[in-house]
Amino acid sequence: MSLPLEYYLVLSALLFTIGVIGVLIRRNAIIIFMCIELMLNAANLAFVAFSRHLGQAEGQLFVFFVMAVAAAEVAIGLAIIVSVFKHRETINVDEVNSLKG
Amino acid sequence: MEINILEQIVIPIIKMLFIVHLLVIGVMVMIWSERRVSGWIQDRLGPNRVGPQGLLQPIADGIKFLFKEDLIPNHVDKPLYVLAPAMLLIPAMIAVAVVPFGDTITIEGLDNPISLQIADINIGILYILAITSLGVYGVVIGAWASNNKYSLLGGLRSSAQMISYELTLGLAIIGVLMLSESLSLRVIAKEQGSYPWNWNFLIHFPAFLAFTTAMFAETNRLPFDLAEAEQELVAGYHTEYSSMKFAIFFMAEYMNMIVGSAVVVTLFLGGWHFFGLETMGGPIWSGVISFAIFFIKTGIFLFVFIWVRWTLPRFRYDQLMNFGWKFLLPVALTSIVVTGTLWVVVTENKLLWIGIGNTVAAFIVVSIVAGMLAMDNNSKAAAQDTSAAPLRGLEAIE
Amino acid sequence: MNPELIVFIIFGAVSIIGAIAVISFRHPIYSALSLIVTFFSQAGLFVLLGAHFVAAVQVIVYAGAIMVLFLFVIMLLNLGTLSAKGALTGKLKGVAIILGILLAVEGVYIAVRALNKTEVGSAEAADAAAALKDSPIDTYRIGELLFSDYLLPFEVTSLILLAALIGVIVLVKRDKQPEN
Amino acid sequence: MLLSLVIFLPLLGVIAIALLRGMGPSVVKGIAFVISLLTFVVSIGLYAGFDASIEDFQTDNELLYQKKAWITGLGISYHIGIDGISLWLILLTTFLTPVCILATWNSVEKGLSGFMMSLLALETGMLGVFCSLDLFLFFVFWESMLIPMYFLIGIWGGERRIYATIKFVLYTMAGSALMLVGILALYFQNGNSFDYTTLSGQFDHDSLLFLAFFIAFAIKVPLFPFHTWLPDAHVEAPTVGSVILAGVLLKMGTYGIIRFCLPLFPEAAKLHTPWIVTLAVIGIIYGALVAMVQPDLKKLVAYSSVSHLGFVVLGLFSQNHDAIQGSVLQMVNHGLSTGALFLLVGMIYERRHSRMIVDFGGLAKRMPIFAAIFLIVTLSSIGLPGLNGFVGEFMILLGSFVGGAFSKWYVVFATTGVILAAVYMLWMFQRVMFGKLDKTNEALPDLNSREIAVLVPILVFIVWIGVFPNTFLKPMETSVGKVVEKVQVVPNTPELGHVINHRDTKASLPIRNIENTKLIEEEAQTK
Amino acid sequence: MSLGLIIVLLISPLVGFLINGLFGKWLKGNEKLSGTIGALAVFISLICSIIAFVAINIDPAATLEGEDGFVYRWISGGKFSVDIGFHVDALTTVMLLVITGVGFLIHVYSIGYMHGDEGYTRYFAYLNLFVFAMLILVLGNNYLMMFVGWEGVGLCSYLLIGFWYEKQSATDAGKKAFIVNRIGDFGFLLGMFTLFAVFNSLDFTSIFSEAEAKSDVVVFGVNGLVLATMLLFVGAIGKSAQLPLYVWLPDAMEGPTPVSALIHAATMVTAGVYMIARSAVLYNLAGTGTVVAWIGVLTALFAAIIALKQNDIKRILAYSTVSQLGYMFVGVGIGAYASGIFHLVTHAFFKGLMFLTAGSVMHAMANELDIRKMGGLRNKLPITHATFLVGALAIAGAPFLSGFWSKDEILHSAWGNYKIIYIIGLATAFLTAFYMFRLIFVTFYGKSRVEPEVASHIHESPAVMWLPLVILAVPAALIGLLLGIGGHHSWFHHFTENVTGFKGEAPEGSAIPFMIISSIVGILGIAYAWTRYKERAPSDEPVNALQKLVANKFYVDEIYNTFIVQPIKNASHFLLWKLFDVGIIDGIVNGAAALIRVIGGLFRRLQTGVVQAYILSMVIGIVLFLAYYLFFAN
Repeated sequence: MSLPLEYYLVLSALLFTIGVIGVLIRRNAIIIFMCIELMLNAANLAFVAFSRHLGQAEGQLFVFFVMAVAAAEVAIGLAIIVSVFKHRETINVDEVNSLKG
Repeated sequence: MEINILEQIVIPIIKMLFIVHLLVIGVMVMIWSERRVSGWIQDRLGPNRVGPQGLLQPIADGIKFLFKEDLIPNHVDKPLYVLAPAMLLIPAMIAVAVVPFGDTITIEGLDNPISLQIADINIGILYILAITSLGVYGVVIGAWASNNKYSLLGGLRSSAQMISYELTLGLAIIGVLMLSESLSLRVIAKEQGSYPWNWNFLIHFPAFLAFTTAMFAETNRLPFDLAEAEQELVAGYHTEYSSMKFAIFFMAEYMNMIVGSAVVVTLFLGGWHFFGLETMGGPIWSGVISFAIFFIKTGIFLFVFIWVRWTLPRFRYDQLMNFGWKFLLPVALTSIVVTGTLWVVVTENKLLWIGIGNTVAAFIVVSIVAGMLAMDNNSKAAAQDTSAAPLRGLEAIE
Repeated sequence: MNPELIVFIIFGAVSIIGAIAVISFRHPIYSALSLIVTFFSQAGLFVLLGAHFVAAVQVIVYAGAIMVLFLFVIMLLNLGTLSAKGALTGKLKGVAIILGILLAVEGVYIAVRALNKTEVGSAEAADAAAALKDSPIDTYRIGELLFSDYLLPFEVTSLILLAALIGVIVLVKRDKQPEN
Repeated sequence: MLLSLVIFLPLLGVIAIALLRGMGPSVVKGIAFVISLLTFVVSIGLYAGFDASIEDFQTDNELLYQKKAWITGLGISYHIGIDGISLWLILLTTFLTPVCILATWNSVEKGLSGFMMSLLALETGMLGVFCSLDLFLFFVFWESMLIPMYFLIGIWGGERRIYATIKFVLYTMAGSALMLVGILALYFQNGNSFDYTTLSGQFDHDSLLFLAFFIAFAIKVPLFPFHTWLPDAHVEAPTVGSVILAGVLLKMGTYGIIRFCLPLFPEAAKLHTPWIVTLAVIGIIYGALVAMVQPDLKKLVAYSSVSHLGFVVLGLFSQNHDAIQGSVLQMVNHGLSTGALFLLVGMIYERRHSRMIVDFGGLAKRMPIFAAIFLIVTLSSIGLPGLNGFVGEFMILLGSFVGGAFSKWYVVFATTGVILAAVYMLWMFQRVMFGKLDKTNEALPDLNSREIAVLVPILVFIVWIGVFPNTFLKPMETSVGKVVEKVQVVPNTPELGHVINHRDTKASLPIRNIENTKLIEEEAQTK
Repeated sequence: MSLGLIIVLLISPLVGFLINGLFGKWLKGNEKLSGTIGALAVFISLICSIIAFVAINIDPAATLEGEDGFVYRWISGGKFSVDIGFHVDALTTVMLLVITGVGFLIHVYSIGYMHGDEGYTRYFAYLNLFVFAMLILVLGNNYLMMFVGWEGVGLCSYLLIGFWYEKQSATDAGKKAFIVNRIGDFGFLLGMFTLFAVFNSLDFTSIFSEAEAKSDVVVFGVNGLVLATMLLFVGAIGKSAQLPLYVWLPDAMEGPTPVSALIHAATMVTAGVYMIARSAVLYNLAGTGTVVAWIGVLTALFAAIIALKQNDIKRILAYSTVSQLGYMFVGVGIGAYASGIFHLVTHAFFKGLMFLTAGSVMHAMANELDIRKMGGLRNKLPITHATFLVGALAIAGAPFLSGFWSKDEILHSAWGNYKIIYIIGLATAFLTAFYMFRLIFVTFYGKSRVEPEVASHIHESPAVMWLPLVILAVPAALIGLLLGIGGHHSWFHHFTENVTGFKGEAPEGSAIPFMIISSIVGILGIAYAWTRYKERAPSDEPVNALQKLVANKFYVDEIYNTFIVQPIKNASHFLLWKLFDVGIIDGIVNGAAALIRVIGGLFRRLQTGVVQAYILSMVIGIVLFLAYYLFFAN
């Protein structure tokens, strides 16, 4: 007997929320970034859960795409962090505010 | 749901215990044979005092490690420092779970034949890749937790190296997977059949070489042991480790070698097959024979590990990276393209043509890459002939 | 008790604890390791959901590659904990947490109540899905879909990766030394 | 196919330059010139293959017409074709580009390859606009052409180039935004298709749609009072930027009017004609008066464009065959004359580094060839009979007067533009060329052979159009006829006021008007 | 008549122009060659003209009309089309003869006159181009071609007036001429539009043949023909320097003197007269000749009055030209087309002659123009004096000289219906005689007031210059007798009346009384001049307001400048450009931009640059949106 969909969705929602909170309260760019990954993962979980719930493979397929995009995003994001660090000696997002209007 | 306690609980537990112990014993044997073979290659004796032919030397070493003081330096990050060896060992141990080390044993009274494999999951090869890729954490965390410059450098090198070669590792087996049309290691081994000319190492010769090389790199063995290069980094990531923690690092490395060899045997060297010998022993004994064949093949391959260690010099770091990205990766990619293309195009004697095609294509690719590099080097040399560029890779990331 | 439920509770609890740990640890290394733990338990949940392939890929991609990169960068930049002086976050931490809780409540509400009203979450959909369950979602099916219906997204993905590759090279490329 | 070749050949040049720019400026220039010349040669093929008797687009001729599905989901196609109206604008574009490249041979100091690439990319954009039969494609080309122009002014321009270029872009974008809305509205009303050829009949809110299109085009033209970007853009643009701007870009506005505003929304066009024509006439006089007092040569020419294009708009909205034909011809004329004027201004600017009229005087003595060519071009701009400007202006005014859909008073006022043109042009010419030679100007060299080679082709066309305008008028006749037919507001007979005696219309035809007679007979038969 | 002949006639000056214009650089060193080419080109045209003239004389039907003159279709639109085509009839040939005849002599004269000038080849190029344009004007078979020539001669006039372009006054005068002419062209253009609106054609043949049938078409609320003829006449006013657009002609004297002779006396300025004569049919139908005549006679009087107080030798001639042109308009206006044309011909010769002699005087006097600085030149310049005297007598209407015949015919014709015009004309004749002989007496008689340094250089012109004078003097004196004897029944009348399509009814009564009256008036004028200027120079300062007014040419230029030119200029500069264009329109545009910038500046505060602030707002948005969607919607 498989578990109801709701279990997974609730779990997914909680993980997502934790990711959001992390993004909001942490100042370290890398951790913020990790939190974003966390959110993506939470979404993935929901995808897979739906996939099984509906018996369709598409859900897993999208997880696959999400992962690919996440990988690309991490690569670029970390490269940006590295170069920001090189220039500013900090990755504190509060201090990196050159785009202040 | 009905649970057959014997078949679903007892026998798997037996298999697990068997394999784990086999691994641990294998490690000891490896330590011993490494030193003996080294001695033999270097025309010296090696350990021969403890036990017959020094066979008990590893046990003695183990006892020594156990009784040494469990020293934890002050400046380290303690939780991670302690955690790191385990993080290296555990993946090595659990990776073996999906390796089929023999055919099946059929015992009367049981509903199903006993498969000589802990778990035949349908994504076996992915599992292997996934688990082995985790090994790097042990190295990295250990290196960082040590709070030591040399360690950190070793850890950085190691992580960069492992990520780089992991790609080759993954890509090289795609050709194999195409032919077997399965991710299950058992199926892959079975598909290859009894005869060596059907085994994948001939059909995917370049991929085989690439995979093997990458496997060397993954296990941090010479000529890829940059992470612990004594002359440069003292002992790399485990500089700060001693006693049993060090021993665990040590064990993990050998365990990785064993698992890697087993995987190579499974993927490329026909697994437990050998000229039909494995089928000759009837329902029970054929399983045993197949296990023996697998065991011997793995042993031979482990010998190759040791052999290579004493044959090739260590790479320079930039050479290592160049080699991985510019030779192995293209070869692995070529293998995929050629295999896929020929699979569709050729209608008769597929395996033969794929084998030939792979080899020829890899040769061409390597020649092209080598030519381009030579041209690049020439122009660079012309530009600035004084730059020896040591440790360029590291410089690039600092 | 349903063994699946037990496994779910274990993995779920681990992943939530891991996630909280990610945002709680001061040092990024610990955060990263916690995140790896979370990913692992998620992989476990995927196995529980019968998505073996996804689970394996999860480990390979997230644990094996992405997090290694994170660690690599953290170590490379030798990042410690950041100083506490913050312009915004200090003041708004409370607000953020309250918002997060609200968001969580809403998410749970969606999962538990609102979903039933939709087409996807309806009982009919579940029944229809049950009929499809005869053919399990294995790697073969995913591959088939990937190379037929979703070929274009697949190729686009590869382009994205290529773009990322080039982007990274450009970003971290060291400027040429002035020649002399 | 040929048409696509013409459109995209310059783009090929862009790629070639991008690849080979390392080989030095002469190679870059060579490629740019050869490619643009080749484009011109190929585009002559368009003329050769053009069948003037077809009033619609040359759909039967594979060389001149192409339709390929592009984004099928949105009903977008790669749909290009030409008729007698766009033919000449295409040829004008392909003709002016090599001339411009030759003219700018030595004047670009920095970023030569970028300059040439922009120029060629601009050519593709402009050609695309004139060829597109798909609204979406049209819009894509329309916008894409802004980018190279933005660079041309913004990088290679004068001191206030940033202000000018942003003004230019924002003005145009403001119009384009409206046009985009119009295009989308048409798209939904046309059964989710962007195909121009299927657009017909009455559209909902056609008055608003007309305005959406018209304002975009009016800004481009530029019609008074949307013209203030033009003087700034011209003054700051590099010489060839001004040439292209005046020569071709402005024509896209008038082209748009004749291609979209008139045939698609005839009722709305009729409704809005009074104020549009009022603006056009104001533009004619206003442009001329303001041009008269400009101290800066380029500004003077820029304001003269406002005046000249006022004539074109007047002609277009007259809904009279002759006037519209004159307008189309006048577009070409203005491209040649004003283009040549800008080239000439650029040439003395290169020598003297000033565009202020007061800095000159007596140049005729030192630079007789320059003076002669300048005079001819000036006269062409004034509209002296025997040169190109006259034919167009005359047809516009005559057509508008005789059969215009508005009061003759408009034409009377517009005709004063003829006087004013002579005033500001000759005054400028006098102050620059005549009088005592200033000491600082004594060392100015006359035109060199390259510069003469740049100008002579233009002069040839200036005289050619003046003496044999029918070469140009004939191919556009049926196409213009179709537009007029679509407008259908005014019957194609001159308005004679109150004709007291009813007479047979055929008898009143000019004696030699054999072709026309035939046409009318045919029309009568078809009806 | 063959089309080929006409084409040769037309092309020849064009070829001369091209040679001199394009290869001027190489011809520069060789004045003789350049001048010869120029003169030769016109000479060929002259030969062709004579052939054409003779041909029509022999066979009046040997004209080139309609289809025969067709060369090629020039412009064709939907409804409108016009050809390049020629129309040659008696009127044309007369004009051709005047143009090429006087033109040729002036070319020859110029070879000497322009000797040593820097722009020698340029001069001949322009002159040839002028002849070409003038030929187009008279040869064209439609109004548009006429307009082409019309503008072409205007251009050449512009170029030749401003020939010495380093002189500010010269270029000003050229520009003025062109622009004032443009004002006339404005009328001409509208006239053509009206014609086309009425006739659907600009072709002479079709217009004239349908004129009667369409004489009741209304355009613009007015009778089409009336409107067209009046508008065309505006063009003529401009070109032929009538009131109020005459102002350019006196200034045009800044050009080289032969140019003044050819363009601003003999040919170009008479284009208006030609045009009206050509359109005689229309003017007759429209009945607008009266206006023409009135404008003409007022101009004649007005210009003659101004001429009274002028001291510049060329300007006096210029005002006299304006005045005589007025006579011609009187002629064509009252319907005596043949007389008008007759006066045109005689005037071309004697006025051309006088300008050339004036040039000869200037040549001798080192370009001195002020007659107060001359005097007593009779002895030093005998040939010049003699020829000038012939011209002056001719214009003053001395019996049996050219002017006597032609002017008398016009006055005679005017007597019938326009008695006031007749009287004004007679007064003008008196004034004409007076100011002409004032000029002669002051210049050639009395004491020499020549500045000493100039005096020593005074010499008679070279043969290449005086020979044309002498040659021209003969027709200037006798052509009237030749053509005009017999008055309204003369050969010339018969010849030209075929063209004008108007059988001018001979005025009532005999011509002889009129001749006698005219002669007396002329002689009185001469006598009065003799009494006043025999010995003394004109005084420098005008003594009373009237004289001042006259001496300052009624301040017409000043009025135009103050009330038209300057206001337009200032308004354009300050009101239109600075205030409206830069201030208002650009102000709105830039103001819009500035407004957006201000708004943007307000919103800018929201951009803290801290990523988390953005995320926070985003999350707030998400929370609120979800809350609404989940709990409040539906």
